[in-house]
Amino acid sequence: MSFLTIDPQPRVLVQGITGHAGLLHSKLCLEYGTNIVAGATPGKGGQYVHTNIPVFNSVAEACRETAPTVSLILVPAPFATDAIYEAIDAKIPLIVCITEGIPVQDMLRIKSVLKGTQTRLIGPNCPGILAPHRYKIGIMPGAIFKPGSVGLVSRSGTLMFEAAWQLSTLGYGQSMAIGIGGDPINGTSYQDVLRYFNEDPATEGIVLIGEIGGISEEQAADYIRQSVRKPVVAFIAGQTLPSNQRMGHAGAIIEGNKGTAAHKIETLKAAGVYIAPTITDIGETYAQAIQNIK
Amino acid sequence: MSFLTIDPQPRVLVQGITGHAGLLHSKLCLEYGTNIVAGATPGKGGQYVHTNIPVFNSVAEACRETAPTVSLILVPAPFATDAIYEAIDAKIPLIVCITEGIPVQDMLRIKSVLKGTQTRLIGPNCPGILAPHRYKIGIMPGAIFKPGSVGLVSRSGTLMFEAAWQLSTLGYGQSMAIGIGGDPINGTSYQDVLRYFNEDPATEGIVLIGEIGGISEEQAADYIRQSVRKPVVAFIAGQTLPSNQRMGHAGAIIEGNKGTAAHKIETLKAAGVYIAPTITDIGETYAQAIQNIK
Amino acid sequence: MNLHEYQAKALLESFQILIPSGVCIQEATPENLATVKGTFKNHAQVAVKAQIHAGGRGKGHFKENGKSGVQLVSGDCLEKAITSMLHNTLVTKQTGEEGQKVNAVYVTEVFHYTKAFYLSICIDRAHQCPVVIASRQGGVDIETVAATHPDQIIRIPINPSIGLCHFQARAIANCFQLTGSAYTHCIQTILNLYKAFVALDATLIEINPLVLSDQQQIVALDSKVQIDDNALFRTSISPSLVPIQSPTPTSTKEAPSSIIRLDGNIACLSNGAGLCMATLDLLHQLGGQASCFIDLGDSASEQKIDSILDLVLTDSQSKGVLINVFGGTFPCDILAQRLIQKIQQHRPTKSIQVRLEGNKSEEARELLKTAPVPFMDDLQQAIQNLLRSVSL
Amino acid sequence: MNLHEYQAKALLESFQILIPSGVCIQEATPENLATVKGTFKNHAQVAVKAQIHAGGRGKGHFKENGKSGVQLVSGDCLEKAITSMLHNTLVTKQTGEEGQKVNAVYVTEVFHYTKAFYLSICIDRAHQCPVVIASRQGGVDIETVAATHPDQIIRIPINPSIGLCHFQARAIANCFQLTGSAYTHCIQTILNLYKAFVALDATLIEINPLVLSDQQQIVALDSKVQIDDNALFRTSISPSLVPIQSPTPTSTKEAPSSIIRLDGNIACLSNGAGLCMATLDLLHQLGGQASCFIDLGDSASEQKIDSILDLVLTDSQSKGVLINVFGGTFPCDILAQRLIQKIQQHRPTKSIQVRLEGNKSEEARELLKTAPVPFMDDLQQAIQNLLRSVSL
Repeated sequence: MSFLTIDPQPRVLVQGITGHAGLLHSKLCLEYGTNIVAGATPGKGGQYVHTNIPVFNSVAEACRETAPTVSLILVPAPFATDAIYEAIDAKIPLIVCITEGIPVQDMLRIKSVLKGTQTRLIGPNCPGILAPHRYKIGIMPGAIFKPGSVGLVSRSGTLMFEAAWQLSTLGYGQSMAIGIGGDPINGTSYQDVLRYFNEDPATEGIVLIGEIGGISEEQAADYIRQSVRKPVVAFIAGQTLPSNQRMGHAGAIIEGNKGTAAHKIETLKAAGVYIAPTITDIGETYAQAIQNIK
Repeated sequence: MSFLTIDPQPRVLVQGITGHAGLLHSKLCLEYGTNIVAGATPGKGGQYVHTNIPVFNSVAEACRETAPTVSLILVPAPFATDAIYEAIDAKIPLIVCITEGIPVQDMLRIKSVLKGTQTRLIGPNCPGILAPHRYKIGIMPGAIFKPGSVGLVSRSGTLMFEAAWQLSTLGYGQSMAIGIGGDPINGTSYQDVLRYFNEDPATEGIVLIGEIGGISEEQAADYIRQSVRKPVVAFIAGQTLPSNQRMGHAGAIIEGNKGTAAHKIETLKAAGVYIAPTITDIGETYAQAIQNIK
Repeated sequence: MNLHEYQAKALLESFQILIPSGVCIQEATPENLATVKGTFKNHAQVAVKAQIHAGGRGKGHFKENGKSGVQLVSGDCLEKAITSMLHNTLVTKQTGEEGQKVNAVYVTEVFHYTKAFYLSICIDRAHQCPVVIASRQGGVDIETVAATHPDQIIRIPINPSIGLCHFQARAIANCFQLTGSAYTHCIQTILNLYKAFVALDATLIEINPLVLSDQQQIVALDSKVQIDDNALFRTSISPSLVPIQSPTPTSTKEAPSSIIRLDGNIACLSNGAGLCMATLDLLHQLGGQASCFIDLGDSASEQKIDSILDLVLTDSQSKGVLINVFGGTFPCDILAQRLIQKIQQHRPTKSIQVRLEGNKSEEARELLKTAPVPFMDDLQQAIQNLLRSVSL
Repeated sequence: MNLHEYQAKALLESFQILIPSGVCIQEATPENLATVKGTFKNHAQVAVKAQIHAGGRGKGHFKENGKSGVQLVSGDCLEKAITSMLHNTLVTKQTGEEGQKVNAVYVTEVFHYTKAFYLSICIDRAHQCPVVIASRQGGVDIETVAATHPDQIIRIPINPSIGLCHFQARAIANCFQLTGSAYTHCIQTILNLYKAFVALDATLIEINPLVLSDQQQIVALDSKVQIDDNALFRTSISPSLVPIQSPTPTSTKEAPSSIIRLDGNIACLSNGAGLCMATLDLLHQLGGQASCFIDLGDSASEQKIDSILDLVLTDSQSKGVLINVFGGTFPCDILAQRLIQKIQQHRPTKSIQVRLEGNKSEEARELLKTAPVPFMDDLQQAIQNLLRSVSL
């Protein structure tokens, strides 16, 4: 992902650009300033959308003709797994998959295939990534983001928007906002993003938005404790809900008492993370954290 | 594989030790001086073979109790794929699979799984590896090998024996003999072994035994031209036979005129390799090659 | 998607996993009762089991008659047992006080066995792979075993590119301390179970207990199967297996615009699972209790918004309504517009607080200026207003 | 293992791949002929195709009557065409002069089509994955297309952990320049073909031509299927599909102890494919010609050695016998002992040269001291001795 730092304006391919979501969001991304170089939809090759964006039948053709460095996937769920494999096969360095509803066993296989490649997948079921006033590769409302030095990462889309809005309102712009997605298995973990923010010279502090279920916040806490030397603020949603119980006894055996909001908050605190107690305190908590180190 | 250089006496597990081939060859390996620490056969756990070699029900148990660094697989073909996966799962650094007759599609999957691991597979359908007067992890006749500085690598078992016998007879002992096996898809390529010999300080020259079919000798030639700085002698069997035609037109399209003995010899020559014209000239050709550089 | 016991067993049977014989009844018609009696005419006793999406049925009771959700009866009492369950409401440790309506009853043979094991396959999120969990202590609360005898539980991570290997199935059969034909049949059963897990796009298959029969065969005595909702578009499950009563939702993640019922008096309307949960958290932290919470999702249609507003504005359990939406793709102005119209239509007496931000929120603010509901900038303030008027 | 056309097609059909209707006949009985005539009674013409394991049948000829291996005939001439083929010997470019005996004839409809493509799946050894090869130039010699129009051939490597993806099937359908229902049916056919490749443990499936029918459907007009011999223990192929005549062996690798017939006069006996080939090479380089070569394999039983020695010592085509064995597991002394006994038994007049090395070769040397065959240390010398006596 480090190429995001050095590439000020990635070349973006939109898979599914001719669909409803594809047309809408590629237009919004263009308006935000994103350099969309091509679209791909099977059977629609030869068309142009948004005046001059060429559409290709396949990702391979789009790559040959336009050399994209990022693929934004906006295809419906039943076709998204294939779209991801197509982008991996074309050796696109970064895939941002917005699509919600990819079967979890597909994601297991995708993860296992990604291991042997140079491709990074962000998502699925995520709002995408945004570098304020530079580019938006996703579906977030661009207006709430401002340029600055906060690295923002979230599983939830709307909570990422909420956090960005609070930060921007208080004058804390963002270096980059990355939605990793809410699915049980996703391409990029908190830890991957934290590593990027930790090394990114444009990032001074980090805001991590989590929620109950799974143990990815606990894994993030481990990494923060060991490696992150920038202030981190976290908010965990679902504090008054029972932990996700979908996996029944078997899940409980695997995850134990991890996965509850209390356990996540405790682990993050122990790793030196500032905790925003409620949803309305995210901006304020960051303000305090960043004052502390100055 | 580099740990073979630093580990003078690997700890060997024999999978399938209680079968006919397992009992016979583990005994011969022991007699040669190999440090066999355990055997594994499902359902035979608790027994001992060859007086004091413990047998376990699973590789995992054998690893817990005896910490082997190499697994020698001598199980029948229908069970060999599972045996390889079991050894990979137990994170054994080196697997030497003697078994002949593993389905090629199993090997494709095994190769794809090996990519994400630290395990190296030698074989299948190979005679194994032998370090003269130190250890034998395979089924070769130990008496024909002598200690020395020739790195010997071969797809064919009997041709490896023939080459070792000629070399030993002429006084050129071997640093290590490695049989990579004759199957279309195998765990370790010539190139992998050449890299090892090229870096191994105990190896002064290399003898490569090839045969018609596939393009692995051509790939080896590429690597030799680019990277190997020790004299290499090669012999290619099947010079008067047509190239392997099993794959019909499709195979011809993929491999073109590669695969013939003539093409292999030409490519190897162009890479600076000394060619033994007939089977009886391997030792003599090596003698000339090694004289040349001295 | 949760499946009922009888549905799960029918699926497992199609993957060559042995199950006790059983018949499912959804109506106590004379024909159905005759079928059941015929099937079990040589059995001194049968088990009658209420089909709900919760555990603890044996120790649970029916609101209507106090009877248990699992009854062992002789042929004479079969009809009575069935009618004591069908269309009544079963309360167990896991259903909560409201219980679950029973729309199907499963009658099975009383199966004799010599040993009981635990076996499940689920997704390990931390290691990002399927995992098989097995214990030779089955038929009991496995979480207790995990806590008290962790050494009696084995977990086998599966490489999804290879699937479950024979050596892994052997490790489980060894854990169960089986030998001979039981060992072989157990391995085959485990391999079949993993095939079912993949083919059905399951997120969980739990067999508790998995038993060893007198004939040294491995039989799935009870089973729980969850299918990935995201895979239903391709899962070849007969439509008849789709649950006849909706499962208890425990997550807002899986079904956009799902409605979760709770015990309080404030209806919460939000978009996105994270924002829903965070809003609920804040409501609770400020002393409120939600009557329900509804996830509008990312791109609700006007029709859907209307039906949700109808529900919320007319709901008798809700004294107040809290709307907290952060528009990404979702346009706040449409919501404001529909809200204004629905308030005019229903003229609700409840207190309503609205906080909208993001996409088209300025337009929404303009629209709401003329409406009887205030547009709030501050969520805390909105909730406090609401709590004040609800407590009046 | 090579399958006959009719066997390959039956297998493909079981994977929902369309094939022209056809009937296979192994004996020209009145019943069989009636069946065929009945099946094609509405067809003005049918194709009668000799079933052998080699291509070029249409341009080939029968030794007995000069007719072609593929004949288009009307119903009247059907019987004549069938009997012109059955049990006769077909010579084609690929069979060599000796030809192949025809034990089965396949009668199929004459299929009308609008376009012909080439499609195959095989193993790419260099890249260690399955590869799909496709061309919109089908029904012709594909190697010529590859040489003259390489741009008209696409090769798609498949990740064996994922299998063939939909986007890859689309790329092929695009290469065929298909649209509409033909495009969709082509994609489904390709996905089914890959399923067959994996399920059958095939090493090659080649469809040439794959055609587009008048009804916009994709049909496999001719097909070649090779099954991995190593996988036969698990491949669920009906025993009736096992070839009724053994395939022309082109590799010594696959079948231990296989016997390859050649045109010369010296029988070569060796162990291991590599040593067999290298021995043959040296024989040729020194001016000799082999009559056959036999791979004893690594662990031949005494019985097997005996039967091979029986064959070699009594073979009328062989004037000389060259034995070159390097014992690894194989014990040279057993071979020496059996050879001595078999020479006593058959008292052959041919020249025999023996070179043994490796496992138990010292013991073998001792045994052969008393025998009428010399134990040679030098293979070159042994061959030269043999050539001298054979030429006498």
